[in-house]
Amino acid sequence: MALSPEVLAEMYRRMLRIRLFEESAQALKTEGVIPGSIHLSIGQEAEIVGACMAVERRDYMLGNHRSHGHPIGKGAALAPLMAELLGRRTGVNQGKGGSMHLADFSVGSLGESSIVGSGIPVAAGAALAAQLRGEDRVCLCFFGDGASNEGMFHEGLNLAAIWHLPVIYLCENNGYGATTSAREVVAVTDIADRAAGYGIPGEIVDGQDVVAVHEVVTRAVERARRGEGPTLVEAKTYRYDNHAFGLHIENYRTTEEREQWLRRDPIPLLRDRLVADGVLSDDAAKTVEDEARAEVAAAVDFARTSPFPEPAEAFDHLFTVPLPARTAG
Amino acid sequence: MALSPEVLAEMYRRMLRIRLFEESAQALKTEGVIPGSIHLSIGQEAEIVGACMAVERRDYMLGNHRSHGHPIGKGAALAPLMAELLGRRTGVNQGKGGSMHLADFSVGSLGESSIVGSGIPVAAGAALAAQLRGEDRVCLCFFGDGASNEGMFHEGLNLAAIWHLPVIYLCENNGYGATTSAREVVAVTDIADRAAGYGIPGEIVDGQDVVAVHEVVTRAVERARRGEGPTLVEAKTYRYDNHAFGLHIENYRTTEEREQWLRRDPIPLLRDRLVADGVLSDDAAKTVEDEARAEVAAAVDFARTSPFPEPAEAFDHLFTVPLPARTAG
Amino acid sequence: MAKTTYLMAIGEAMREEMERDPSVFILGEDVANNLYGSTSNFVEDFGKERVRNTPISEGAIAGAATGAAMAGMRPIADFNIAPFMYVAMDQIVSMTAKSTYIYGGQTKVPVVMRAVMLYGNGNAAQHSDRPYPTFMTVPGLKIIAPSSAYDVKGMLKSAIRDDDPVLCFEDGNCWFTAEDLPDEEYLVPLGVADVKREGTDVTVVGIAGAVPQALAAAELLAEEGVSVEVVDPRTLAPMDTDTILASVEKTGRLVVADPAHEVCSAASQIAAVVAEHGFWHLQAPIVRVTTPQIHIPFAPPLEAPLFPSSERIAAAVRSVLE
Amino acid sequence: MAKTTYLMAIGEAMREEMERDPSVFILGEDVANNLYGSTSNFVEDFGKERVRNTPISEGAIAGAATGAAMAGMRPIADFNIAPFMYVAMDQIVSMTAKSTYIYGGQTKVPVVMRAVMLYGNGNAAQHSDRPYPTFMTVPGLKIIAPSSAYDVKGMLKSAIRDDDPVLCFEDGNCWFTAEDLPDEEYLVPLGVADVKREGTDVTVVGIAGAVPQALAAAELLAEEGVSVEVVDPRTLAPMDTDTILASVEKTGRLVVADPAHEVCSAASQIAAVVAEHGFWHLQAPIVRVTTPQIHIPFAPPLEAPLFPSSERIAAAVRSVLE
Ligand SMILES: Cc1ncc(C[n+]2csc(CCOP(=O)(O)OP(=O)(O)O)c2C)c(N)n1
Ligand SMILES: Cc1ncc(C[n+]2csc(CCOP(=O)(O)OP(=O)(O)O)c2C)c(N)n1
Ligand SMILES: [Mg+2]
Ligand SMILES: [Mg+2]
Repeated sequence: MALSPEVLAEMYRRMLRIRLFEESAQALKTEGVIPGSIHLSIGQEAEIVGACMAVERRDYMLGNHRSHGHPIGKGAALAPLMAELLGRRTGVNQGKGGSMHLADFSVGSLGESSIVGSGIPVAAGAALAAQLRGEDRVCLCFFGDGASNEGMFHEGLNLAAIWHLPVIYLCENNGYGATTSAREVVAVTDIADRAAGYGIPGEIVDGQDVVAVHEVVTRAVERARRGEGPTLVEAKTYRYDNHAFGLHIENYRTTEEREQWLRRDPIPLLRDRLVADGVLSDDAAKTVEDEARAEVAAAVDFARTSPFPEPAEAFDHLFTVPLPARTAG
Repeated sequence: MALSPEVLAEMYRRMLRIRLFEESAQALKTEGVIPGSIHLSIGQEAEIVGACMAVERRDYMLGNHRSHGHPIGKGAALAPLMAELLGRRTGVNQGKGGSMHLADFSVGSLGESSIVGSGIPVAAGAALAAQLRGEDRVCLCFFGDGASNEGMFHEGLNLAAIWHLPVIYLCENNGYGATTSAREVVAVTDIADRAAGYGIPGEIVDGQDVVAVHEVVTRAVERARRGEGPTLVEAKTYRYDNHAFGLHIENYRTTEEREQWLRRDPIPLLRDRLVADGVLSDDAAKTVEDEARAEVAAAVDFARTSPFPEPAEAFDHLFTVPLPARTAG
Repeated sequence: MAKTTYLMAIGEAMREEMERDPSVFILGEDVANNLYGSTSNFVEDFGKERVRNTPISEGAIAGAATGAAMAGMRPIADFNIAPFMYVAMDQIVSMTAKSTYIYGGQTKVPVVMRAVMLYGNGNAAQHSDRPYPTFMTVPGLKIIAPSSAYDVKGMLKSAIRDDDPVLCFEDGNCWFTAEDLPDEEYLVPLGVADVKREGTDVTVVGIAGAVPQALAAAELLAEEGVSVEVVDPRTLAPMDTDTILASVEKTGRLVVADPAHEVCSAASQIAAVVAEHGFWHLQAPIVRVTTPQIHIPFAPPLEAPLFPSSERIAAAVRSVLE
Repeated sequence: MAKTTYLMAIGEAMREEMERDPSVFILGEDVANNLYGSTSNFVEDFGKERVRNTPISEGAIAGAATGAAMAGMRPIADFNIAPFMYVAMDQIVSMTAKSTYIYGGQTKVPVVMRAVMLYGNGNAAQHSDRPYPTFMTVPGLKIIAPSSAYDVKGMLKSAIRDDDPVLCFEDGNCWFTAEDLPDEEYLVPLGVADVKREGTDVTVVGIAGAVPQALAAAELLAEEGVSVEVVDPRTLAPMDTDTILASVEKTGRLVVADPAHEVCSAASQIAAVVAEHGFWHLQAPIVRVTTPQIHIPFAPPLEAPLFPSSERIAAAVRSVLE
């Protein structure tokens, strides 16, 4: 089923938002106004947006340490995300979480966890809740090639499989953990092959092609909505930057490899295709770009001018219902 | 390669030892002289002995909560095992471990752990030690169908696979966890299929046929010794008794199923075959049986007449090298 | 009024809450088969959807319970025996305990995680843990360790209704203690200690299975003319230390009996709080009666002396009266 | 003599022991790529066999290290950041810590498990843990938390030679503190506390990164005429409490500064030991300066005030002198 021009344009818009958001984050980090560490998803925008746009707002989503882009892919407002990066009270997590936990629950996020692989069983649980209530809701769970070596991957996928839970497990295989090649530490070439251990479909898709990702994930979503259970989707992709900002170890990748992947940068790839197919005129594309740029600039402004939380706020949100206050202990 | 009559007779001897040891344990538990819980391997003797006799004494082995039989399979003396069950100082673990930890390091055991699945990565480590030292030593690791759902299964097999570690992972698929059917909780029918997730061979074998198990495990051992890495072997078997002594829940299995498996009781199966093939005369078989019975009876005597450890011994073996004694803390 | 055991009380609490609230469900290994006797007829009455056997995948149990809770359900995750929680440690610490905070209150995590502590029965070092202190080091978890049938029923019901994660450590040595429970529904609030016996000479704080031992010690000592006040914090985190401090203010002496290993135990925490905030009321050292910092051995003659008994508690009380 | 940072000292300790003993090897995520700078040129000098990148499989790292140790090697397992140890919790507790005991001494487990504690740097709740108290609840582990370059080098070398499992918690806030280290080889024994500064009025026990803060507080207070003795236990389990008790006997006053969360902290344990065994020497309440029992928030204005600082320690010292 061909995608409408509106959907394709929206894909382009969201991918651009992510790219520009990340570039701003990089600049702000260089400037020193972002605390902690940041992990950029530049290069991975197609798999993020292709997957996120295959689900509905009501559907759940989980991300990880490299997930600035995922709430954006699912339609979140940019300003509270950017403010969170800067640790401001107006941040989507009120300054409690920061870069590794950017999570906008209003668009269906159930969190972004910086412990590798930890979201995988949680996603099964969210899907279980939907199943138990008979709701038409799926859960889309992102994780990396590195995460596919965690025990939680195995336990989560097995649980989702036996209970036919409506989850889409999307492995963002960018070829590397922090500085370790998947070839060195993942015993299979295609992580999708691991689906065989759970009796579920394992699909491989070109992660630089937003339409291809959208198609494969859409199929997985339909399967999930039909009650047939989870799918493991492996999107082959690449991160163009260091594992984390400022981590200058690059001895584990070749420049040729990077250049090869840069030639398949998902953003020009999509733009060229949309223009060539007459979906967007050059002018229309330009308008989308300008709008995205303005949106991100506004988010940066909002973030910069937002106040920090007060120290006493550190004590909020430990519990939803605090127990009676006591002297000590 | 056909097995020699001596080896076949030894297989029968060890299987009998296990069966009789377990029956004595059951009687002693009924009598009340064994503390804690015991998990019997009656019905699984063929896969235990077939696998253990495919490795050498120098090779490592790990068992689990249901592993009275495994050290016996590997040639351990019975008396210290029985004494351990009774918590005596002469026990193989000096009374510290009991039924769920019967481990005789002198025959290559590296322990039997009662945390489901926990031995799997430890086995990879032992094999790594052998590999690093260039020793011709493999590690045989037993675990159940239930354990194949633990994260440690996944992490351990992946690690063993990427480093080509000399391990044989032997899944004793007796169809059930404690009271839960593998059909209900293991997403695949054949656990051997999980090998695909690690790019290693996965073999299925009739666990009631000691010769078949021996053959498959021998192949896996040879592969490991050649430096080609681990194999996952799934032995289909059955435990005839409750999950644990005194646990009278049996609503999860049918009597028909049990009867069907009883018809393939590995001990008469082997005896009949040996007698039919002329490997053992009826008399010779009888002699083996009498000897095994006498050995187990002697072990029981030894255990019963052994002293308990002194309370102060509880403080031994916390560390190999205790730090300087302090007042407190 | 009917005599109800601690074990039965656990089942009653879950049953009542499952009847009351359709978002409550149970998941865990062998729960549908009623392994320990606390879910008799649950499958018949609530169906296998709400009484779910899981694979032996403790991390997935914790994670799935957490995810379901974040998505609006109220799961009760049955971990079987307490040390199996270690297998799920990261999920419990990083996800269950931290999500509400990290996301700035965008989500709540109303999950109950239950496990029994089996000790003193020859189960050896891997099955005999009393690991509540391990989890007390982690903020964001409410932790309860009831010592009576009345408390376990009322507290477990409160835990199931609570909007935060609650770990419930049940003491196997209390399983078969029975008492008359009210016919009408009742709740015991979380975070409120209970004075189990009033006294004037020495405060004994007991944790979980040490509470009945402390009460027995108090009986013994009463015959010697010593009046012991027994306080049960019941909720270990966040703990009602006010009640303990008030008792010490009255008695001037404190013994803490805790079946956990000594180091960083609940007993150590209570002693530290009193040495800081109740110091000026103390007339004697704070004595802890705990399990020595060794693993639990299998052989009964080795294991039996290790845990706080009424004799050990009584001896400690006598020592602070010297 | 050359100025060596704490971080460099870690590398030197591992390098010297790997040169000395071929059974020592390193495994962990990204270790071959020298992620944090403690394994510079290790691959070149020792080869990838002995400096092994692992998958992101913390349980397998712990388990494989334990198995290799049981089979006669001396692995150093690098867990990267301390909270990642939770993922391996069961392996560490059930296998690493318990095997020697359970098997009645048939095996030893000479493994070192290292991790850095990163806190105070905007790493948020999942990456900022100081989890040594969590592990102190577990018997069978030797636990060290060095606070200086000298100590970390000497203790890590002792740990690698030790026949028991040693967890080494390194403090990221000490990484770049430098000092002159001896050119000749030296060891610092495990289980021996160090009096970092002698004093007569108040004992301040500091843990890990709180030691430099305590020393800074002592400087401040010296100007006010207060003589502070600073004790660093260095080994947290089993702990040299004798040295602490001896110091309290001299000063009569105790403050414990510990970057861990308050509840069941090392500070609580030390306070409990002193309230029990040093009570009669105490002239004031034992004050703990710890991190409040909340998760570590991301925003710097929220995070910064939470940890023990020299100011907070000094204020606590003044409070026990009132
Ligand atoms: C349990 C755990 N182990 C280690 C880390 C450190 N770490 C953070 S990201 C990362 C690499 C993750 O690789 P992958 O899953 O492929 O995701 P990517 O970063 O490539 O997106 C590592 C090792 C962590 N955060 N959590
Ligand atoms: C981590 C952990 N979870 C749960 C248990 C409780 N338990 C003991 S044996 C067992 C069933 C194990 O099934 P399987 O692996 O198939 O081995 P089998 O008992 O069938 O030999 C369970 C659930 C345990 N000991 N450890
Ligand atoms: Mg990756
Ligand atoms: Mg089984």
